[in-house]
Amino acid sequence: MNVPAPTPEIQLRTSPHFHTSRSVSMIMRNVVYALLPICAFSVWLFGISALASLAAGAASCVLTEYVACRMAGRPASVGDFSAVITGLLLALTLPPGFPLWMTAVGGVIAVGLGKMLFGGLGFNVFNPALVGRAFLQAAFPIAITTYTPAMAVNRFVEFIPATLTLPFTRPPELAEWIQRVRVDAFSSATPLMMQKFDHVTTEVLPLFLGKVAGSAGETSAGLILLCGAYLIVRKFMDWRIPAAMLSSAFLVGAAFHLAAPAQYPNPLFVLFSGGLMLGAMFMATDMVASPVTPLGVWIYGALMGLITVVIRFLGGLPEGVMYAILLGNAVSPMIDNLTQPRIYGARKKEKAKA
Amino acid sequence: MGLRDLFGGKALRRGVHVPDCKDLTGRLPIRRLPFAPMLVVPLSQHAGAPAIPIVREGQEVVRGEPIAKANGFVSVPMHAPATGQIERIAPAPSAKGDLAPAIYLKPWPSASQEILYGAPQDIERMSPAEIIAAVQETGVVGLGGAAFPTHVKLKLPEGRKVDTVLVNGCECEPYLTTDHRVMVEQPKEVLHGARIVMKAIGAGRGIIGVEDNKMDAVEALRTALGAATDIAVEAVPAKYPQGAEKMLIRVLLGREVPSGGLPSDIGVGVFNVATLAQLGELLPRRQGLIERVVTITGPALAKPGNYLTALGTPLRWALEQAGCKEDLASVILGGPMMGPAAGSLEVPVTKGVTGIVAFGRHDVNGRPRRIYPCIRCGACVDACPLHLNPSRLGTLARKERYEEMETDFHLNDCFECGCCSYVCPSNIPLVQYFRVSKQMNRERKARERAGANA
Amino acid sequence: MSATTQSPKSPARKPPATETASSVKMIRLMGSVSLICGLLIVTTYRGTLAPIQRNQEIIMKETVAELLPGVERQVVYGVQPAGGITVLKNLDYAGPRLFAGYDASGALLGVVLEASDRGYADVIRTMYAYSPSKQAITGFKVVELKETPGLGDKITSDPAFLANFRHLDVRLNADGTSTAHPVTTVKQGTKKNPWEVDAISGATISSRAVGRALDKSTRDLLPIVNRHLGRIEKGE
Amino acid sequence: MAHVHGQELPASTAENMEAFFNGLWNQNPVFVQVLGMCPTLAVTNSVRNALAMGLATTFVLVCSNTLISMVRKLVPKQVRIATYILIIATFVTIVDYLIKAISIPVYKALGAFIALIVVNCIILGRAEAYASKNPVGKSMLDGLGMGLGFAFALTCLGGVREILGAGSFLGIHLFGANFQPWVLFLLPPGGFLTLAAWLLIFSSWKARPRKKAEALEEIAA
Amino acid sequence: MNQASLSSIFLDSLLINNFVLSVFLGICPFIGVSGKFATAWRMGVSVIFVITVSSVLAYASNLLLVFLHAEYLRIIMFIVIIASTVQLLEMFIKKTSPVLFRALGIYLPLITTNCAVLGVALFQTAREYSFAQSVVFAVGASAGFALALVIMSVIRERLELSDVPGVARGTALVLMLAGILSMAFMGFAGMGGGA
Repeated sequence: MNVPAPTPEIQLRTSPHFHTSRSVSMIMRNVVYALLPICAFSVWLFGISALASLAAGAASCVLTEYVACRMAGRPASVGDFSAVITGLLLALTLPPGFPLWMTAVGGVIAVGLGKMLFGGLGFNVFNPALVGRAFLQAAFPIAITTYTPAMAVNRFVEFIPATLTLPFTRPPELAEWIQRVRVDAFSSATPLMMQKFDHVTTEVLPLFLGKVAGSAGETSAGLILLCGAYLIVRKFMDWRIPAAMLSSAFLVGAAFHLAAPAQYPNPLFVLFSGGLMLGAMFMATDMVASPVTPLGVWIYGALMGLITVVIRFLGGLPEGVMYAILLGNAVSPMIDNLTQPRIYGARKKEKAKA
Repeated sequence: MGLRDLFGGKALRRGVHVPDCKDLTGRLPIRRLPFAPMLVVPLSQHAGAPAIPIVREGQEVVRGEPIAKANGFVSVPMHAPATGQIERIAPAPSAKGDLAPAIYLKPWPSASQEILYGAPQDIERMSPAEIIAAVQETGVVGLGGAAFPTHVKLKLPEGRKVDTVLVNGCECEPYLTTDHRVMVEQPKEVLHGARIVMKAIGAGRGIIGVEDNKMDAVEALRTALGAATDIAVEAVPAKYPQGAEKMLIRVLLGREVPSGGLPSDIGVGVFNVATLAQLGELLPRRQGLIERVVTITGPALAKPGNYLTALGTPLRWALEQAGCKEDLASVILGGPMMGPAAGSLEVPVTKGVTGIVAFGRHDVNGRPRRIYPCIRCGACVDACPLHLNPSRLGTLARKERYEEMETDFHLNDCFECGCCSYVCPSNIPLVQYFRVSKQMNRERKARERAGANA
Repeated sequence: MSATTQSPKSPARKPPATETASSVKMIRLMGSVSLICGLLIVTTYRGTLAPIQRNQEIIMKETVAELLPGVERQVVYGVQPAGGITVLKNLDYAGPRLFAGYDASGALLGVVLEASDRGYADVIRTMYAYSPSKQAITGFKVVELKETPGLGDKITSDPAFLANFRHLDVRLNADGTSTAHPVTTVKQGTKKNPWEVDAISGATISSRAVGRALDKSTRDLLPIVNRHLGRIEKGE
Repeated sequence: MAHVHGQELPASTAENMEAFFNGLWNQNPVFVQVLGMCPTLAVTNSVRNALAMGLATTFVLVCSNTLISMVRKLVPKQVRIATYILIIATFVTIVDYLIKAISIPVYKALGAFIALIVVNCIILGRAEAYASKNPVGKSMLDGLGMGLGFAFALTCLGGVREILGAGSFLGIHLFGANFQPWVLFLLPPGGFLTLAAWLLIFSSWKARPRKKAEALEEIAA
Repeated sequence: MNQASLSSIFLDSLLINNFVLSVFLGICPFIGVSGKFATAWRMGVSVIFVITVSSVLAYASNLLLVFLHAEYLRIIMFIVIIASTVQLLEMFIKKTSPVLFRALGIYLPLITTNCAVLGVALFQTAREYSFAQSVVFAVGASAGFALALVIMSVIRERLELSDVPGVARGTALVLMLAGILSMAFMGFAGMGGGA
């Protein structure tokens, strides 16, 4: 603006002169807070291997972001916590004994390919953590489907053997080790695998409490709900996305179950098993990669719930949350474009024209 | 949208809850601000053509005497805010930041400052056309901030009908308590003004909308109203920007002003309470508008209050009278959400100034906050009272795609309420982007027109 | 560019006489180009026919030899829609084929058959050796697959999985119309009967596809093999 | 290329060399012109397939360029494209049968992509842009250069994908038995990502001298 | 004769073995035309149109070739059919629907060099699909192409507003996106397969 120089004692700013106390880094910091209990629980379940994995994920993401910023000549954006979130989420979606070098590769891909390539914070088309995980799933399909039982003996003093695999080498077979450390009643097969391949449906309560096998952070649906609720109550998260995704998964699951009760598990199992809860609460809600329009958000969530259940029930894989969210991210710009809100006072004719 | 808003009832669905900061002055009665040693009366204090001075330099004027005449229909006259001598007619700094012609009036310190009235007139016997002419004569404009000549609003185009007059007593901007005090202290004048307006415009009913953080004003109005049924007083939950007329119409009547249209398109006329109070007071005795209530407040002042201020009082004087502290950093004309920052303390108080908010160094963040890229959190979309998509508009503006903003994303509907900038966690100055974008579009169109004509 | 051809941008100026001339020329030219092309193709086709067939035969023979160790002579039968069989001269045959293998003394070692079913990504094509004397599958090979490398393609390499086919019971039922037990794929480590296939964990879908393919093929073809066993043993 | 110009070669040889190297490097069909993406992505999951596809394409390019250049003065403009497509399709059919005769496994691995050489824009592009305007010898060399450039690019891709995806090069295992293959690189996403990475490397390599020049200009200004 | 059911052929060609993201056909138009949504969807519709028609014609002509024992002319035959289909369709649309022609007109000639069209013809022949299977396959594959194209175009429009680093702009970015999309589509693998 072309204004004559203000008198020296007063400052010129443009309205509004008020601003909320919320900032990007505050939102991100709170997401990290909400993730911490989930991280702690996974360490309790799976021991130091999970801790190492979380550290590796966070460190590789932050480092990649730092290096990428340096290369692109931008101000370092490490301080906004978003890379930490990506790293933690990545580690939480991996099996507890996942080799650390692979986790680090996932972190580099997540931030490098999933985020910085598109211009960094605010521009990523897909959830970076899931880009990293999808890469790992396609690159190392065996390692990423090798699960270990929870509550193994010595888990706080002994690493899961696969964790410390040397870079670029194959992780060792775990069958023997699992036999040795397994505590009774703790299987190394995830509830979804048992359902898919052996048609054994796990009860809802253990799923809710989370003392089952699975990816490091996805096991306890109850805890994730609680942590998600914290973010919702403090309004750091759009409650509509998890609501839409979970209810659509529940309804589609119920429809399948009613059609063929013997073949498809009950909808509560669908809701509480696998990564659905973690995905719906912490990954589908990635603000950057989800629509902003009020109607779009519902469509987006519902679509992801649907795809999740369809992949789980009809596809070849036991779990589909990751793919559902990535596909949701892919179409979210389109949803956004198609659901621009009717503006105040817009005439119908104008709307048709637009 | 929060869960609460789903069940909010008669309230604004979008918008934001801002800290209202009204406790500083909300309970302080209106007091008179002493005359400044020099009053600067700009000729353009209203929307429309500037008034034409009818006084010479050196001429002596009496308080209330016309000193400038209206230049056409969309214009109003000016009246001398004090008894004294015209020093000169020269450019003076204006709130916009540029210089605009103004009449410099030096009040006589020893004058009695009696007000010059015209011959009293009986509103009851006047026709709507006569009332409209009389309203123009008083020089009253929208005192809620827009400063749009009131008589223009009263004059409806052929074939248009207004059934309801809404009286805007929301005053949703933080800090401001002008309207609040006017309603508490002058409820009778407000009602009188409302009836005048209803008669002039031909509306059968009036509704006064007051936010529920001013229940004493609601009580005062209801008491003054007594058993009369032509006007209703409604309390609405406080939320910014409920005081914007489009918002108030929807909240109270459930109607929407068409995009690019006026309230009269849907049979509604909206008037600010302070405007009506002035009308109710001035019109019967044919007096001109010479002073207005201004909330002079802010953390940088020792004696914040609601001051009846002579038009043309420079900010510096007003702030000094209100006990300005040493470390003044920023002065805002109007409320902090929409009001511009004053570029100079020589800027005078005009008819559209509702408040003067002063911040000290410690109240303003010393260094500017870091602007992050839009993280598409959608807070602005949920806050925009017009259901625009500020997030998309902002990213488009960043890439200088101004035309698309207007054609595809309704940029011109934005009335710059500031909700989006307020909630943005990335600190993106969205409103500023939009102002620039609108300006760019105007310039582009002007160029195109020039090109077409050439 | 020849003098008679015109730029398409100025057709109006083209004299009509030249146009006919150029059309004739165009047709003549296209004709001769087509002729040359046709000639080239037919020559190649003729020239490569023999090597292609030889290649295919070599691959088939190698596969049969792999599945039936010690084989010296092979005869290929084609299964006719009605259920009869004929000796094929070359491998080009629309119906199912039987590859009979004989040792140095001329005794029948076994019959190699084809089986395929849809796997995870695409159709999995396999061949297996059937021993009429043992009434069992004695060898197995995946001929074509596009399964996920590292997971589904374990069916070509996983030793425990391939061990299933060293002796897989596919004996016929009493009246010889079908197999006595269907070949079924079971979860890894739960194989109880000799006609069950122990799946590979992590490659369950591909393992199951193999089981289904074998089951279908054995049901359909083994009764035919058995019916014509006499002829096959003699290699006629 | 600069050093070719620098040598004392007869004019025609220099020109021929330029026609050859142009396709191989400066105007590399994959890395620079970004043409022929489909086979580039589809058959490069092993070096063997990449080489086979590269050579098959080279064969078709050389033959069709030669023949088209031979008939270029006879073909009327109206049927130009049709004639070219006919000639290209002929050589594609021939190469299809030849590969089948040489190696069935390679034929199976390349699948429909041999036939799809017909619609590879590189070939029609060279026919239209070069062979229809230049003498036989140069057209042949251009075809050879472009073809080998294509083969080179495919091998670059195939190399990365096979080494990372299977730990081998041309089927020879490079690392110990403990190497963890990155299966992704054998799968479709690996194709996209590898090619993108190569393009990134190429474009940043090409941008470097320009950046330097810009920096110098800035200093000067 | 191929045994696959129509629905599994459709799903397979639409999502699981998506022509662009998994089979790598039609990559050039995918990269070239995916910059704007408005052009992308028109191109998508045109491709669905052309592929379906040419698939039917290719099916018929293949029957003829098999009858004549002239399979070696298959490639030439198909390419001729596709080129003439595109020409005829262009003329037909121009005559019957000027509106449609204005929308799709300029995309039709481009399709001749779209290898997805030839790919459909070749695949349906190689897999020995019946007539109905061929048509379903053609519709599924072309719709898959259109789907990928449209998704990509909207994403690219969004990226126009972002700060993509200079080196990565252009083809490399599209390929990276395609790689991620391709990973996402891997989730559909095994659908309709062995249950």
